[in-house]
Amino acid sequence: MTAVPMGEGTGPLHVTAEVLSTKKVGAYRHLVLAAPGVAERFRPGNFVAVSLPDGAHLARRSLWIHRVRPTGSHGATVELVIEPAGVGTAWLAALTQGARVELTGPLGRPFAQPKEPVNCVLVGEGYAAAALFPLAERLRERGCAVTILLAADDEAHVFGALEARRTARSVSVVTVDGSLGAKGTAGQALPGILQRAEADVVYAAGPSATLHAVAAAAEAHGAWSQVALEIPQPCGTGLCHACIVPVIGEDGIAHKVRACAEGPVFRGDRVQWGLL
Amino acid sequence: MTAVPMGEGTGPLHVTAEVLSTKKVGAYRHLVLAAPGVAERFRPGNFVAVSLPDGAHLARRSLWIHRVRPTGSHGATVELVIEPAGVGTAWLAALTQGARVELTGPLGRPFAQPKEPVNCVLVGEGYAAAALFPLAERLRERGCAVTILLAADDEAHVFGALEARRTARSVSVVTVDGSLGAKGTAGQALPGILQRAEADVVYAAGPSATLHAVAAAAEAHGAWSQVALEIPQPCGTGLCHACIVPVIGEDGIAHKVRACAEGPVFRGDRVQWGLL
Amino acid sequence: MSAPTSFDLPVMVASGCGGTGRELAAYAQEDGLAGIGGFVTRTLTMDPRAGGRVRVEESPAGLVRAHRLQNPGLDRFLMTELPWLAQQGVRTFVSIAGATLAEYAEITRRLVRAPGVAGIELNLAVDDPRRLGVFDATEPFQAARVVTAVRAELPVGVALHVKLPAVPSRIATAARAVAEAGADALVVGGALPAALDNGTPAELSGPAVRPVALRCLAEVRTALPGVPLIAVGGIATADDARGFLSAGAVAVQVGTALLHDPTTVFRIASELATNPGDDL
Amino acid sequence: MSAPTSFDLPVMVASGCGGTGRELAAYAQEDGLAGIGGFVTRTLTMDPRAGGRVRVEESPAGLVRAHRLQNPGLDRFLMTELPWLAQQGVRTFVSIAGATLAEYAEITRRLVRAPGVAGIELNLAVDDPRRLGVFDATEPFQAARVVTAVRAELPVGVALHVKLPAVPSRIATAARAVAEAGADALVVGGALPAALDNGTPAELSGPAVRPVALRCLAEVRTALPGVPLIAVGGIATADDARGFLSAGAVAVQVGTALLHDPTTVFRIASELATNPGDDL
Ligand SMILES: Cc1cc2nc3c(=O)[nH]c(=O)nc-3n(C[C@H](O)[C@H](O)[C@H](O)COP(=O)(O)OP(=O)(O)OC[C@H]3O[C@@H](n4cnc5c(N)ncnc54)[C@H](O)[C@@H]3O)c2cc1C
Ligand SMILES: Cc1cc2nc3c(=O)[nH]c(=O)nc-3n(C[C@H](O)[C@H](O)[C@H](O)COP(=O)(O)OP(=O)(O)OC[C@H]3O[C@@H](n4cnc5c(N)ncnc54)[C@H](O)[C@@H]3O)c2cc1C
Ligand SMILES: Cc1cc2nc3c(=O)[nH]c(=O)nc-3n(C[C@H](O)[C@H](O)[C@H](O)COP(=O)(O)O)c2cc1C
Ligand SMILES: Cc1cc2nc3c(=O)[nH]c(=O)nc-3n(C[C@H](O)[C@H](O)[C@H](O)COP(=O)(O)O)c2cc1C
Ligand code: FES
Ligand code: FES
Repeated sequence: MTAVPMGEGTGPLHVTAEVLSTKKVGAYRHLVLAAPGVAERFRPGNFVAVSLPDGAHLARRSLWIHRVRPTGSHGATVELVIEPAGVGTAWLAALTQGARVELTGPLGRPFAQPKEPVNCVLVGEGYAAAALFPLAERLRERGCAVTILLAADDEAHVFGALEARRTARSVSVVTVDGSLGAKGTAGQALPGILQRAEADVVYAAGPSATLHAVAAAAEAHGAWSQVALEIPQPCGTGLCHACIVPVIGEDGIAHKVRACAEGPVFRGDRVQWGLL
Repeated sequence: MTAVPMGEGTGPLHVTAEVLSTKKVGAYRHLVLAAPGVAERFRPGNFVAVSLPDGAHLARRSLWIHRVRPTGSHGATVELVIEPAGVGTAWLAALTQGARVELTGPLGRPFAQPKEPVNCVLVGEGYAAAALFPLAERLRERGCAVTILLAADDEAHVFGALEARRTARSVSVVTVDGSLGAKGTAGQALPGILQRAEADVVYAAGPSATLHAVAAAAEAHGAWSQVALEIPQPCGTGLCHACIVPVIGEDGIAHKVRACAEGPVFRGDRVQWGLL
Repeated sequence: MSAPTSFDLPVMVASGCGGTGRELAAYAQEDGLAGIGGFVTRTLTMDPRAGGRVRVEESPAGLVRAHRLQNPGLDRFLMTELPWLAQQGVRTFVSIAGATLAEYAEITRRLVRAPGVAGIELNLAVDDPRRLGVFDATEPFQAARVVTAVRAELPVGVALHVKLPAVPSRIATAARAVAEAGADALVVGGALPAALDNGTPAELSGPAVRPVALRCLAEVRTALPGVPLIAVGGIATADDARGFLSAGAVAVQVGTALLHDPTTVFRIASELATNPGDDL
Repeated sequence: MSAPTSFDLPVMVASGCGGTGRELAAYAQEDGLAGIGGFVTRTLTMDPRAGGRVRVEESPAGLVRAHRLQNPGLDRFLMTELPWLAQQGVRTFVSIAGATLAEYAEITRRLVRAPGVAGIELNLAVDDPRRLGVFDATEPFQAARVVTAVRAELPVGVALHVKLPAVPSRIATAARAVAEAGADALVVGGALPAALDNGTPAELSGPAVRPVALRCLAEVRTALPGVPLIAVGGIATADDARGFLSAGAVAVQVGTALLHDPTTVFRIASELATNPGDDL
């Protein structure tokens, strides 16, 4: 694994992004933003922190970067996938072309990627699956065999099933209500998939409970796991120390680290799940 | 003069209005709103109090009702004329068709209207001229001779010159920079106009300094005056007691009254201008 | 301690935020102002206080108000405001402040002779009382003396509510003193000492102060679990109200929110009547 | 009283709002963190305080934070955080709190031995110090004792700033006591005691509290015209900063605004450098 430290010229930026386009994708809203400089510094697993403009809401809203793309006119673009859940995500989902969004990014430590071409299983639940697609592409470029498992409550909340088939060797879908793919949860489906894929590494993004199940299944299977945690992040930039995750460090000692700064991607076996 | 008391069924309403259309008029933005019930209760000199929706700004924004019109589909509509000056007026000016606006109205005591057909001079400065047009129509309906004086800093800020010509027997315009009409202020032009019009009553809307000058000119000429005062109104509904105007009551005794509830229209000779 | 106030209608208008009552009634539902838990008047003093206009500025999610206790004085209130409230059947709580203990007693005597007073709300939360020429009740024992003086004049059936300064570190001590002296209920939370942009002393109210009001409530609730508490400060929605009620308040007062939308107090009252919330 | 701090760069990062410094530096202009008036660390105690996570909730125009003084402890700070700040030339003010007067002195002794400490900011504004196991400096004479204890350990050239509780009615008295005991500058304003939605004690910060901070400044400014005052509380724009400076502060600290936009402190600093405002 190579850790990717943030060096000079690769740190985050605070910019005013512009909405280039927006469309509905199942239960989600998919936004394409011109965010000068942010796309260029992106690595899979990074997120952005958005500022609400109303003066009444001060905490940031963290969102996975789904994809970055070079475009002709606007430099590279950044894509987000929004599930309207509260005031901030509803505001984002309602934005129209030309709207401006203050954001900081790319933020967080990205997924560590294997040096060798190994077998990788990527598990994404709900919108969080969005974070895995750029990773899947890089892994494929490195010659890894990529298997994707998408999970959600129902069909509308499965993100990226089509896109997954373009990137991955094998794709599975599970939904709690069985409306798409097999009926069940990621935790239930994973052990079988890990075996079939002869997985060396498991990457996952989604709710903590799912990540915990993924980490356990990976450990049982003898694979490394890298999980992208969503802990409430008032600032997203490492300033407020409010997104604490209890981990066991390389030194075997328990530490409290910031999800936004030392994470949000962690080794599954390092997280003290019981204390989260 | 008939005072128009607010009786049952004629009081203000708090409603969610919808923007039906919006257009630029000189330096101003002209909004047409569907505001169920508000138009029906309107009398000339009334205003509405708008609530900003951002959660950060709590004080109301008061705006003269420029016109009400019966329409086919939406019941009667209410028209506002906005000069973008700060956060609230800029927000209003930027609204597009279909936007929703929380407002309360109609508010305030309207202009008292003469029982007899007398000679009336109406003085409006800047956007505030908007408040005078419905009055002009009612006065004309009552057989009054209506003269209108519009004042502003420059041409772009003269509101309603064309419309004035449709309603009034005689229209004068003055601008400080002389870009439209005579060069000068309302206070300078008024004495001559009052004489030519043989004015019995003067109505005015605009900044306090202008209203003071109008009241003085009316008194010198021997006419009644009715002035529509703009005092900062945090609530506009009479609840907060922050819009105090010092007046001399009918009893000859000094009182402090609320501009939004006991005004905003006052007899010019009753206002203690020096204490404003 | 007697508890003549019933709090089955748990939503009231906060002191100074409902005009004379008449203006607010325009936005009420069928029962008018009588349909809510109570109407607290602006704070009255024996003599009128003109003291310049109330100056109000906006601050983020708040209003900042420099007031100098502007009010029409007791006589004018009794003559021009209370009769209408009484005639409408409004549960009127008259907020008062006095220069001396004797004045407090005198104001009370005159108020309870008039019909239509459901209770008195002692405003012991006046910011900088000396500057405003009001009896300084900052120290708990002085607050207790005011309560004793007023209590002595109160007939059965007229409630005594006491509004305390919103200083979390000191409110429990003050609350204990006035409760022991005979308050029927305490009003906790409220505006915070602040300043206008130009430095003039003023008070901050509105949603901005809500977390401070919640802390005040928690402090008094813990120290005096048995005393009825009325919460005030930043309440703007039925959810806000439910939060304070489930934190132990028997009623809430709505203030600044009414300036932004005069229907707030009626909407909250009817939403609570329909759906009081989990814990209630 | 010596005044070793120069305030020609009048904009600082408020305690606890700049991470370890490194994270914030990413958003700085050319001179990095060294280009602004100062960086105040989060409050450090002798021993690490894990104490659960800092819990932050939004309130209107504010953040409410339950913290229990979470910090890595003095040793770890000296080992992993201070050296970087020193190497970058940051004017570092270390915020501290102690359990006893002896501990305050001990922390100070150890801090001033390390290179790179421009000053100490005594956090005497801890909400409910007893609950958090911190020396209770609520009473002015106790606050003065802390200042005396720390002052005795300070070499020339290391400044002593003292942060006071944001209680307008009491701040002038506390200010006088600590100024007389030898504080070089006072930090006035700051977070207000509040509660999370579930009632947990917490602190309210952000633009919501700005009018209260302004009042705190006015109170101390009037009482002690000669003492340098650093204002903090709700400052989010250059205009806000100019307001506090023209009300008599020698410098301002920016806190919560950085969480919303990490460039704020740098933008305010450079806007002030370009256009300090009418009165300055
Ligand atoms: C690293 C990371 C990446 C994320 N990526 C995405 C994404 O790509 N798409 C997407 O739709 N959502 C994503 N989320 C979740 C999203 O940030 C929250 O749903 C959002 O902040 C909620 O804000 P709101 O105003 O809509 O909801 P509200 O409930 O109004 O928010 C109130 C407060 O709680 C915080 N909060 C509420 N729920 C969450 C949550 N689940 N996680 C973190 N903070 C929360 C908010 O930031 C805010 O402070 C991500 C979260 C994290 C931590
Ligand atoms: C009775 C009345 C009728 C009005 N009619 C109109 C109209 O038809 N068209 C129009 O464009 N404007 C009108 N105004 C002025 C308008 O209300 C203010 O310009 C507006 O409130 C400013 O708000 P803002 O957010 O744009 O400015 P900001 O400067 O951001 O407002 C800050 C605060 O100051 C108050 N305020 C600022 N300027 C004024 C002012 N001149 N009068 C009252 N309050 C002020 C605001 O309400 C707010 O509380 C009227 C004012 C009154 C009192
Ligand atoms: C315009 C206005 C006038 C007020 N007048 C009084 C008053 O006369 N007496 C009093 O005790 N409180 C007064 N208050 C304070 C309120 O009663 C209330 O305690 C405070 O505003 C906090 O509640 P809120 O945030 O809901 O407004 C006033 C508040 C406002 C906004
Ligand atoms: C996340 C966070 C952490 C804080 N930590 C501390 C701290 O450790 N010590 C301290 O004295 N103040 C601390 N504060 C308070 C700030 O230093 C500041 O006094 C207060 O937040 C008011 O300023 P603001 O409104 O600009 O944030 C903290 C504030 C926040 C938001
Ligand atoms: S969210 Fe503020 S430090 Fe992580
Ligand atoms: S603006 Fe509130 S009473 Fe007039």
